[in-house]
Amino acid sequence: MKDYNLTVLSNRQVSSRYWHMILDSSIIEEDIEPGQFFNIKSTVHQTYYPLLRRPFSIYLINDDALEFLYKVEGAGTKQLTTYQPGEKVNILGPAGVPFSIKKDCKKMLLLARGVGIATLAALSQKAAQMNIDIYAILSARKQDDLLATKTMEKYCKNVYCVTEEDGTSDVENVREIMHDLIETHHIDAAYTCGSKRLSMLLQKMTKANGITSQVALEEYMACGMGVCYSCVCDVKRQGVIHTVRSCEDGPVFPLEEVVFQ
Amino acid sequence: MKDYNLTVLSNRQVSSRYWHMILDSSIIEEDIEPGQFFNIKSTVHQTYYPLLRRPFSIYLINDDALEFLYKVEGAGTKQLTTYQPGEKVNILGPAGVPFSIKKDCKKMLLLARGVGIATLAALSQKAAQMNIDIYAILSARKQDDLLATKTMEKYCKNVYCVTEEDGTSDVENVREIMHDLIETHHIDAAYTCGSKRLSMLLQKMTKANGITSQVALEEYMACGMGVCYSCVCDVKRQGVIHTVRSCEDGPVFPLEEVVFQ
Amino acid sequence: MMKKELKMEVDIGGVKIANPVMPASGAFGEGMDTVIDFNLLGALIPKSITKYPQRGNRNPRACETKGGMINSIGIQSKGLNYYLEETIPYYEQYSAPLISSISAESIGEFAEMSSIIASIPSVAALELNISCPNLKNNGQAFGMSDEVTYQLVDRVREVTDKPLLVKLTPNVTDIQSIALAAESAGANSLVVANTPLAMAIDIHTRRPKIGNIMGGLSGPAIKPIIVRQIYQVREVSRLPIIGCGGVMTSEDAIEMMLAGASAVQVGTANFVSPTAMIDIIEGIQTYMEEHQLNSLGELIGGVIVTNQWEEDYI
Amino acid sequence: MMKKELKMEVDIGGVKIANPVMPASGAFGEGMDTVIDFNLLGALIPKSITKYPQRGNRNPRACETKGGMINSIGIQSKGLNYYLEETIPYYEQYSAPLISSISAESIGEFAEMSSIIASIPSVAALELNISCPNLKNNGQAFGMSDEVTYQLVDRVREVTDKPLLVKLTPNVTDIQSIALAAESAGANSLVVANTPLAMAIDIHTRRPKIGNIMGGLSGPAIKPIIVRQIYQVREVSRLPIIGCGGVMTSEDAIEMMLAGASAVQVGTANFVSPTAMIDIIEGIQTYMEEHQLNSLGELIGGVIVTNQWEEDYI
Ligand SMILES: Cc1cc2nc3c(=O)[nH]c(=O)nc-3n(C[C@H](O)[C@H](O)[C@H](O)COP(=O)(O)OP(=O)(O)OC[C@H]3O[C@@H](n4cnc5c(N)ncnc54)[C@H](O)[C@@H]3O)c2cc1C
Ligand SMILES: Cc1cc2nc3c(=O)[nH]c(=O)nc-3n(C[C@H](O)[C@H](O)[C@H](O)COP(=O)(O)OP(=O)(O)OC[C@H]3O[C@@H](n4cnc5c(N)ncnc54)[C@H](O)[C@@H]3O)c2cc1C
Ligand SMILES: Cc1cc2nc3c(=O)[nH]c(=O)nc-3n(C[C@H](O)[C@H](O)[C@H](O)COP(=O)(O)O)c2cc1C
Ligand SMILES: Cc1cc2nc3c(=O)[nH]c(=O)nc-3n(C[C@H](O)[C@H](O)[C@H](O)COP(=O)(O)O)c2cc1C
Ligand code: FES
Ligand code: FES
Repeated sequence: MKDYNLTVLSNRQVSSRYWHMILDSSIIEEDIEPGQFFNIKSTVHQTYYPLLRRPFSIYLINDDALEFLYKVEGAGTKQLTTYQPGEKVNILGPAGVPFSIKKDCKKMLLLARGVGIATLAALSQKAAQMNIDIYAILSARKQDDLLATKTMEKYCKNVYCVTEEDGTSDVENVREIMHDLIETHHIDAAYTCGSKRLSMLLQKMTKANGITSQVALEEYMACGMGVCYSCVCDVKRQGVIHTVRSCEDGPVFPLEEVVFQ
Repeated sequence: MKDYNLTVLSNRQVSSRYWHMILDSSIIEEDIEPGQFFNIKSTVHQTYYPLLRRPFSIYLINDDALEFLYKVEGAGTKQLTTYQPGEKVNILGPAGVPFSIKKDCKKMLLLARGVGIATLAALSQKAAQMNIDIYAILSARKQDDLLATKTMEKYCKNVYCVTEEDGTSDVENVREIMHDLIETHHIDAAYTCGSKRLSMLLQKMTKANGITSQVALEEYMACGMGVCYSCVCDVKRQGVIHTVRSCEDGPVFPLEEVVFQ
Repeated sequence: MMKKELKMEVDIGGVKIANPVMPASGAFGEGMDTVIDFNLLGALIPKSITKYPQRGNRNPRACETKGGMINSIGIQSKGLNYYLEETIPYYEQYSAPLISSISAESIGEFAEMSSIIASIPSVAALELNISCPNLKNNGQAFGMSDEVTYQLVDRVREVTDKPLLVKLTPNVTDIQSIALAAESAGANSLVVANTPLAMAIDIHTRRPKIGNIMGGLSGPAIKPIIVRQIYQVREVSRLPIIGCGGVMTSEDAIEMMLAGASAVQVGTANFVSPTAMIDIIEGIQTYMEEHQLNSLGELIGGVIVTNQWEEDYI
Repeated sequence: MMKKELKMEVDIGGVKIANPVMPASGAFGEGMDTVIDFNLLGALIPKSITKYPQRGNRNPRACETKGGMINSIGIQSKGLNYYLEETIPYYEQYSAPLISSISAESIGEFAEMSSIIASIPSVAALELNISCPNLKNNGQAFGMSDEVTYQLVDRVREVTDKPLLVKLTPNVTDIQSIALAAESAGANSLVVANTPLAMAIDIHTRRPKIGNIMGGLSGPAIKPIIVRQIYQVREVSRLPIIGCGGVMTSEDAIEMMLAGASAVQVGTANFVSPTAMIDIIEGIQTYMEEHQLNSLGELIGGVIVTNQWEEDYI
């Protein structure tokens, strides 16, 4: 993890609420892995508004380009949209524990919701390079919020999209899709991000089926460097609950360990 | 005085430290007079940085255009430079007591320093329309800071420029120029803005020569509407010192009344 | 569908006001009457008045800080006579109730001034500024001691039946004890609060940025401190609270009401945007519509503090 | 021309530090070692340690405010044993002196922990966090009473000769009396201060933005309050002061030094920019060069408060 000033290559709106930013990452020598994140300074000015950095998962990693997909929520992401190509953006990272993929993994299941799709897109990119068959379920409120479906379709064997708009995103329906997938294919590993409810569902189903699974959490972060203990979550290891930092000890955790409150 | 959102017609750098902003003032129905000022919101965003508005004198007033000449000092004026033509800027005014010109005034003397030149330029514009002969002494640190000399030359009979750079701006030299002017012409009124030292000099000389004179003060303002009492200065009237608000009771005062500390 | 009529009315200790937004003393005045319609405000509060005319503190009297400003005006005032002859009659032209803010040098002077001002029919209530950090040495104020607060409010209570708003200082270890002292001495409502004492230094001239060295910090920076103090006062006192400190938007006003305030005062925001108070009133109205609230009573003190937390994501 | 060698050294009550910039406890840690060189810092202060491991407060633990942030971490800690076995040895790899911040539930526990930690040779000094507003009910802290402060520091003084930094709370009516209590009980320096107690409410969920309801306000918003308190403490105490609260830039650090601080601690700024402390050190150096200062002694307490004011314009 280091403090980098990267040049913006492109920063464009891709749907009503989502933007896509590409940075020139050629100066970064460290490895960057799916599941890791960068803590981005959303303003170049000394306005201290917003005060803190904003964490964003890696969406895609190419040779010299680092991509983020972000939803415009409040002041920070609004500011992010103002960066123009050529400007420098200050980012801190890569931070956190990435997803891990077992060498013998053949088929994986991805379950993402909302901005969580961005996080799992990076994973699908890597898994595809490892020739893993990927089955992805993408959930969002509206069709328009189903970002990165193109990217996912490129890397995945099958992509299932569910939305509230279409009345397909309820837990019951998602459970059925997953059930079918697990029945049909021999799923080696499952990954999720973006929804507590779906994470709990996946936790139950993977446990029942003995599938290794990981979750990328999105807790509120102040420092993103493991020093402030703002971003904690509870994990249970050998029967003991530990309160751990999602920025340093996560954001990716074995799904079975996470205690959802 | 009202709260207006005016459209920026132009906002350009005119010297190393000065900028010139022109606003479409066609919606303003109130009279705007030289010596008055507007309290400008330097940022459109809710960053509260800087928090307060910034007061600027009227530089030129044309039919539907209001012009300001401003020096880039700190955060507020830096922000001001970011306004693009077409954008709206929120201004509050016209505020304060303007310069007054006696009907029978034939010849006037202007003594301005730094940004004070902008303030007296407005006056010269009006006085020229009244066919008054204007003699102006403009003082600044550097030649490059002698803004609006073109404008002044248009309206004035004679413009004397003095600077530290040329070693001509010391009080002694300015006193001599003024002395000569007062000796040569029958000066009816004198006006000054931008320098305490020069104001004190003018105060002495106009008193000695029985010339009516006015000064536009630039005290630190928080509200610019006469409610907070941040911007006070002392004036002596009939032997009694009054602490008055420069935004509401000024910024223009009879020079002989002002008590310089 | 018929638009519901929204009740923005609140009672602030015997004064019924049409809406919960009023100016903070010292940050409002006649100069604003061309910019906003004073009759739209919940109440009108001119700058604190002193018995005798006084010039106030030396310049500079205000400076900016990050997210706030410091002022040390020192209550420049034209004195009680001018107030009776000019200020009160001026405000009589408006229908919004007039609340007179009083600043004094001693408890006796507070009582004396209160008795005179309260006797004017058009004065709806008195606000006792026992918290001005500028007047006394090192920021000492009457409101820093619960005993002094009790004695002061008690003495003023003796001379008038008009509603008494007591404006507390935030510069105390235990605002609850001060609030209780004011309440038991007969205050009708509590203004929480005045300004935290603050200082700034120009690193190039090495001079304090305020002529009086220290002054009161106002603006958005202090809001979280004030919200906390409103919540703390609400825990111990049943008096209506008027939140004051850092209200810039309707969201800020609503936040203070949720913490326990019945109304809010707006100071620094007027300087940033003289229409701020009107915008805040409208914003509260919109919020009430969106959240289908019939009266502000459903908002005041409505913060939910339980062990149950909303799930942050589904 | 030869570049003058700048003396950035200061003595903070028995600990000589190479420069006046160090982290604020709780806003610094091992995770930053890939971003900045710890040896460039004046001192190293890890998060306050408690005797037993504790989980800290419930989420959310931090939120932003205008110009600041509120936190209520609640001193999540791995306990004293872990600290002795892991934390201290980790910091031993650095040459910058290690200052251990201690948080405890009672005066006895403060003394017990201090005695153990002070006995480790690599610990240069202790910082007593008597001001954490999160631990006790309603933000009560040891440092809110001058008597308790005296007793606490006095007891710790008995068990160690190592320099004692006492971190005061800003949430008091009279910080001077607390400072004097700490001084007369044997403190070697005073950290002015910890965080003002604060609160924020989400107006849509109606929930406090902090799980613990209230928390400490930090960041640029509080700097003017802290500068004032440094100035006040300096008026009565001759102990070295370490300014803490809202230092984001070298200008802020210099301002605090002019007010009376010998050094500064940097907290929230590390989150905004992890290189902030290094930038601040360099900025102070540049300022010293520009103002031709030979040592920081020429800066500390150098604010000019006279009746003479610079002319604001010539
Ligand atoms: C590890 C991680 C990875 C993330 N990856 C992505 C991503 O790839 N794309 C994306 O669109 N979003 C992502 N997020 C969420 C993103 O950080 C927030 O949406 C963003 O910070 C909102 O900032 P804002 O100022 O626009 O909104 P605000 O108005 O500040 O907040 C809106 C919402 O965002 C949350 N939030 C605000 N600040 C933070 C913070 N510092 N840490 C965590 N949550 C915060 C708030 O709790 C609130 O619910 C990620 C979050 C984390 C922790
Ligand atoms: C009536 C009046 C008319 C003015 N007319 C002009 C003009 O026509 N052109 C021009 O360039 N400047 C003018 N000024 C000065 C101008 O207002 C300041 O230069 C400007 O506010 C600086 O803001 P800043 O944020 O850039 O700098 P800051 O970093 O905030 O301050 C730089 C300097 O400006 C002064 N200043 C800052 N804020 C204010 C304020 N609210 N009121 C008064 N002074 C302030 C400070 O004391 C400091 O000396 C006028 C000032 C007044 C009071
Ligand atoms: C310039 C100025 C003058 C003030 N004068 C007074 C005063 O005379 N009496 C008083 O009780 N409060 C006075 N205050 C404090 C305000 O009434 C209010 O308590 C404070 O500014 C906090 O509110 P805000 O953050 O909305 O400004 C003054 C504040 C400012 C900024
Ligand atoms: C996330 C966080 C955790 C903190 N933890 C501690 C702590 O454990 N002990 C302590 O004495 N102060 C703690 N503080 C307070 C800081 O040390 C410091 O006093 C405060 O943040 C003000 O400084 P700043 O404005 O530079 O952040 C913490 C502050 C923050 C923001
Ligand atoms: S965000 Fe600070 S420890 Fe994780
Ligand atoms: S600036 Fe507020 S009274 Fe003049």
